[in-house]
Amino acid sequence: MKNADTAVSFRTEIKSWLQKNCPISQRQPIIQKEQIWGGRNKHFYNDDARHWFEAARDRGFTAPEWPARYGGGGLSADQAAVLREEMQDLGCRPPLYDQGLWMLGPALLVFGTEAQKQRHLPAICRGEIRWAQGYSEPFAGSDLANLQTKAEDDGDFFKVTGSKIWTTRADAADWIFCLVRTDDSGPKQQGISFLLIDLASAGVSIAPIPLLSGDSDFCQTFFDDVRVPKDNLVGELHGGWAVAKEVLRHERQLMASFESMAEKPKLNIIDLFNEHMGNENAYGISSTDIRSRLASHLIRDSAVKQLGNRIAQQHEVQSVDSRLPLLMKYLSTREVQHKNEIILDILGTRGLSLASPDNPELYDSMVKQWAFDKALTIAGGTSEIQLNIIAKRALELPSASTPE
Amino acid sequence: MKNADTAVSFRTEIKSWLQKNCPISQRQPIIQKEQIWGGRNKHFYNDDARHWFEAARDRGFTAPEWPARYGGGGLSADQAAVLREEMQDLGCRPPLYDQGLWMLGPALLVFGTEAQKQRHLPAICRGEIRWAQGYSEPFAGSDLANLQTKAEDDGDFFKVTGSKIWTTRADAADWIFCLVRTDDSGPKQQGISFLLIDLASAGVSIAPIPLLSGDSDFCQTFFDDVRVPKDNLVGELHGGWAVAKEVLRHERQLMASFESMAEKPKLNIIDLFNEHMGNENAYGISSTDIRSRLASHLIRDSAVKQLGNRIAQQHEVQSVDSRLPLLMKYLSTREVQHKNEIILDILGTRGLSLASPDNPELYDSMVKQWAFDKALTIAGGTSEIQLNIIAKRALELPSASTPE
Amino acid sequence: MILTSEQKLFRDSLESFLSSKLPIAALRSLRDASLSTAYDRGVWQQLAALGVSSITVPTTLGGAEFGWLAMGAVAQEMGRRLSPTPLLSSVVLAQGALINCANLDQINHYLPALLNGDEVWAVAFEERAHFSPDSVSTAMTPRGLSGGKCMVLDGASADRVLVSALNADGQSRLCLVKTDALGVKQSPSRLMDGRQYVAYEFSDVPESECDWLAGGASGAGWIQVLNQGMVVLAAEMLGGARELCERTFEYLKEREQFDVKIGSFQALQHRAAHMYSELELSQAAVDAALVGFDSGQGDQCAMASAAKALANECFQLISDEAVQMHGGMGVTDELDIGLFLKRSRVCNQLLGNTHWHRLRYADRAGF
Amino acid sequence: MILTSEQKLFRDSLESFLSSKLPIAALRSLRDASLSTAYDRGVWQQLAALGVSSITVPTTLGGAEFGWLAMGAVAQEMGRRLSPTPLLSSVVLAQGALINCANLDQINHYLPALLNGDEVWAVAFEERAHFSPDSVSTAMTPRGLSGGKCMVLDGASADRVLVSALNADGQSRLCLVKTDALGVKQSPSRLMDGRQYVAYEFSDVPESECDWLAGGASGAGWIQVLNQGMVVLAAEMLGGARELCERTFEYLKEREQFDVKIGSFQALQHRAAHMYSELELSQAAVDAALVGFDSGQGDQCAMASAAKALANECFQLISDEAVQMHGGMGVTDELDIGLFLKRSRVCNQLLGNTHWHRLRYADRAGF
Repeated sequence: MKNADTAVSFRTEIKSWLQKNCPISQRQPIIQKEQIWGGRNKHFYNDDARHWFEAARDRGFTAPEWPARYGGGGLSADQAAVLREEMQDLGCRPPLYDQGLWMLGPALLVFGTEAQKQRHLPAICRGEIRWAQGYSEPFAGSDLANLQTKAEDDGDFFKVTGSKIWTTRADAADWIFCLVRTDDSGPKQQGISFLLIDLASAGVSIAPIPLLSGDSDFCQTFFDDVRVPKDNLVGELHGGWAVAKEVLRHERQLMASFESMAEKPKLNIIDLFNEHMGNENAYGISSTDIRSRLASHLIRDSAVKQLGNRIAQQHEVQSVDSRLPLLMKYLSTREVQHKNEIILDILGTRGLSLASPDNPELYDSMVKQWAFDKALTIAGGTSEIQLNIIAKRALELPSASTPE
Repeated sequence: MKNADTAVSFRTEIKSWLQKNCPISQRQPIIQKEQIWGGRNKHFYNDDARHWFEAARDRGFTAPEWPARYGGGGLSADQAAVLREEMQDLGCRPPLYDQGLWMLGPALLVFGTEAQKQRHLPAICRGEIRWAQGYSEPFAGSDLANLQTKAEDDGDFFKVTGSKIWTTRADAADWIFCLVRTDDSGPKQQGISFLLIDLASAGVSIAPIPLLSGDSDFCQTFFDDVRVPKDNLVGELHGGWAVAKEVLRHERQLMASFESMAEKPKLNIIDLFNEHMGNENAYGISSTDIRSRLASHLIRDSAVKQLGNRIAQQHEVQSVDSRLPLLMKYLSTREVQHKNEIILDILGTRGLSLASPDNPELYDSMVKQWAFDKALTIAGGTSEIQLNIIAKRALELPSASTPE
Repeated sequence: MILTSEQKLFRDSLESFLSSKLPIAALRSLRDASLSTAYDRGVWQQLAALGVSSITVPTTLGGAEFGWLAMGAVAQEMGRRLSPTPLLSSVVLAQGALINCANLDQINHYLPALLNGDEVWAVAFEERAHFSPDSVSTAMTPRGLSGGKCMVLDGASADRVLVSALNADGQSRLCLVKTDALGVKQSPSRLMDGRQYVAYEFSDVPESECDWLAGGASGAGWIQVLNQGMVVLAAEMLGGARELCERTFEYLKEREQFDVKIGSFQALQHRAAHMYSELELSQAAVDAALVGFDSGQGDQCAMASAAKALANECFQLISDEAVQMHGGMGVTDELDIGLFLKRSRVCNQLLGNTHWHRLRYADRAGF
Repeated sequence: MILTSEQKLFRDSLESFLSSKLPIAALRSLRDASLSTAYDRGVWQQLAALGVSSITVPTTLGGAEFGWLAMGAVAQEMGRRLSPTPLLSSVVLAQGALINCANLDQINHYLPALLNGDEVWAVAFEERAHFSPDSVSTAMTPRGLSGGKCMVLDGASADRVLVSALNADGQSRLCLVKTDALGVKQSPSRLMDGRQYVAYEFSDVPESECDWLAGGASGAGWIQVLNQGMVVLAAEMLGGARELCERTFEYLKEREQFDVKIGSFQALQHRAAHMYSELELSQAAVDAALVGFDSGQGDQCAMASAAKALANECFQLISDEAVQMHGGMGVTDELDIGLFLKRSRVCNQLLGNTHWHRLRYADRAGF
């Protein structure tokens, strides 16, 4: 930061603002049902949540680095870092959860027209519209470019037909940003366009997908001759792949930091270990095995965070080793899965229920998290795709038509 | 076995023959320097070794299943199995070590002319000629068919030029069996021929390759216009690949059973553990880690043997699952390497020397074995090639020009 | 495993019965059934009629004496379909304990109803959240049998339950109690594998309701029953792992991405080959243990622990890989892959986790 | 790691010095040298003149105070070349112990000769075959200092040796002894990494020959010295691992098999990507620990153990993979790959194996 005095006074100001505006209840570890999601059907778990959301919204802190004219906080990267640190320090919950905020917004800032920015960004920052993402398709999977959902030219409109899968909570969202095929004559990464679609449009239907965790956070979204105004095209016609990559970059960052977004267990894993791993059986020292595995996980987990910090510091001094960010998703998602397996082993037969009347809710939610997190190494680019990318871009190994 | 009475009497006869002819000293776990290798420069460690070799040779038991007319024992598969079991039971050492015996002989029985069989097989069984194998080349590696050593037609002779690498103890061998290129106009697996070459021929030179273990069991063998009589061609001209595959099949079986051929440690790994893993340090229970890993190794090692037995039993009832033998080399070589790493960890700083005056020879030899066994997952078809083969032949996964 | 032609015939008939009566859909409907349902008792009676309850029972006791390899083959077929049956709970563990630990009068009295499927039993031997059969604090007091047991497989559907407990002399024995006896309280739950597990609370169950198994070798006999339970469970687990391998390898051959079958990607090929190697390696250990039960040769505890340790690791590896290789579809409840995944984690904890078995193996091997 | 421009300049000058004076060939010739040679002492004096012995020494004591990140960078460069120098033994451990555990008189007396390279020291703290710095039975008796130490790095080339021992009051302290003092016997050996390790036998070394380090915080100070030794060794190990990665990835790009570069095989690509991920993950932990030494922030023991545990696993993985991916050439002594492999296994045992560090980490983390 250029001026150390300014920096110090900015930090002091932020700290006191947070202390004043973020209620104590909003500084507890987040619980899924208390998350603040935006949208037309916005619902606050309690008044404190509403208060925190509204204060952050009015100050532009739902999107601290976005320009103020679009409803953001207008902070510099350095200032935003200070805000993040201070929020982390106090334990402030995110004031708004939204895929528009995390993924669409950053891409609109790069690729959107002025009209699109003015229309959509403030509504995102203010939590007025909740967004879903429409990338994957049943037959595409990792091969994203193989998408089949068609948008045909229909005068001032596109006519969209097809379906998108893994649209997170599309059943609760207002709009969806989609990749659609507008031309299938050339190579498949060409001829794709990026469209914004109002889910209230005629011809849209949505079906939840039951997961192995028993939840249905994901949906399949069907489009049957849905009319979408051409104003809703982001970027060039047939040029949606560039927009998509920008969004994907943000999604992968998101997946890498998924844990910090997710519900925090009420008991940390060390307390869990201490509570449950006594000398439980004839081979009582078998807790040594879990102890060693837990230590290994915590060591690796710290190292993942330290690697993340190193990348952030390199950004600050503008000397970025561009290979390092490629590693984050692969490493961090693996580690979350390791942790979950250790939790199952600590809990033993106490922890085998996804929902049971006599099992403390706490354990059930841990097991649900285990099941849910199985998707972390798949969604947002499988670990296999990540390894392909590392091999190609970081190690520059010769191509064998390895996909990414 | 058809006739149970015959079987019983055969077993009795074998047992008493072994007891009479195999001296007690030859029933101890084998030590490398006491192995009996054949050849013109045959050397016996002591008189017991000579006696055991000569008795086995005269009874045809150096090659129990080869026909008696070629110097073998003329035993049926069932009888040979009885012999193996009884030898194992008494702990009898192999009476002869030779690559001719293990690899060339079985291929000659299939592909050799009658004259070749009569000339070479008895000399092998009787330990008169020691053989080396000349397959690999510096630029071929796993891509065996890419070999460059040339054999040019020169009337009644071939003129051989090139070099072979990984020729095990070629410096101590009398003859070598080689793959050479006799035609390079077609696909590379064609145009290869299988030649037997007397290493005493003019133009042959041999240089040992120092290994990371500090030993030099392998050589590079150079051929400079070496004249080889055409009688020494095995199989069809340009048709050596078929012979090579037969040899390779035996080599892989050999690698899978390598451990039983190798020098046995004077201390088994369980005794080693008990001797060394006390409560050695502040985190004294850390021996639990090695205990668990050792148990895991022993469990897997038993299972590898049980899988081998299952394959053998299937052979007996002639209902072979042809996928199973493909797994043996991959699984068994990994397990040997696991064992070696556990040994290093048990020994701690006692076991870090390849040769040191104050380190008991016992530990040095274990560490040497660790270093040497690093080659097990490379030689005779790398583990990667084994996995390719399993994927293709056992699982029938679609080909992606995956080599084997 | 190499079966006799008789054993093969038996397995094949079982296979077709299970395919029609207990496909994976049976497990799915069980998930939504009331907690008191552990399995379809009518189907179980048909299975008993087919001989499933008498596979390893000596002919002298009215059994088929088909041997443990046949038992393993049946368990494997059930594992392939995640069939909810009381094979492990009522046959291998409870009936096994009756035969191994009871006196002849008791056997003659109770066995027929078990063999023909009229009765099903459970065994209550867990008091802690990690397998520890030697930790027994449930005891006969002057006021009756008291204590708590958890993780009783299929407990709420059982007519009687065998309880590991200290008898009046303080010896650890098995005590047979009717599940509707005075002082017996059951709390059933359905774990993530969809199966029923019950916590039992015994409060002063009168001595008159307790029939203590009193065979000569009841200690060693019970250990052997546990060994057999471990190996039959391991066989069932490998059935699941094998089914997953087959489904996953098929998927690799069918699914296209980037214009090629994903099974042509070498990284997936190597992982698939590794899965298959681990499967057959574990199968060899399980088969060896089954053969060991039939022959009585070898260290039965060591072989059982080897089998369960490998089955744990194998099923966990293969179910993880199956989910990952199926991609997004792998984490949905539409495919059955997730059902196997969840079953694998429950099986890991049942009858000893990997580390427990490794340490027991080490004990047996003398280090 | 993010170095200041001053630190970078220093590292770069070191790098070019090491490349010309201590390439891997230096280690190869050391292997064949007499057992009394641990490193080239002339080269070490040049390194000392370049400032290698004073990197982390406060300017008030005549040091450069360049910080631990710079020390890590130097260790990494030495690790890349397997450079035989007494950086770990004489600078990080011995000189570090002097500064951390001695009183000011002792520091002023001894430090200058160490800084300018005139003297080199060793530290003798191991009595067992597995790292256990708390096991100290060497002790000052009425007849003098007696006991045995093993695995003393570079011990036979040292002028003095710091011995962990019980003083006359039974307290565990460090005692400085000249290596040619009465009653000191050395048995050097060369381990498989080509480096010199010495067993010491102390038999009634007279009190007059013993100078006990007597600073205020000698207990905590010594633990911190060990932490620093662990992390500098970890940095050196990652230097080796990084060199192996680069060599292996180059080989994958050059070597052809089956008419294509072997680096185009996806199975190898994924393993290479995994190696690289593990390398950078471990590097992050090592850098964090180095930063921790400079800042004094954080649990120093926990960070040191995290760094060493990861470096152990990382170097072992990468050296195994490097050998395997180099195929037949990987197991020859012609390439340097095997030298790194052997170094990795020695480093694994030095200053604590993975499991030891995991358990220490758990202790610190409170579980």
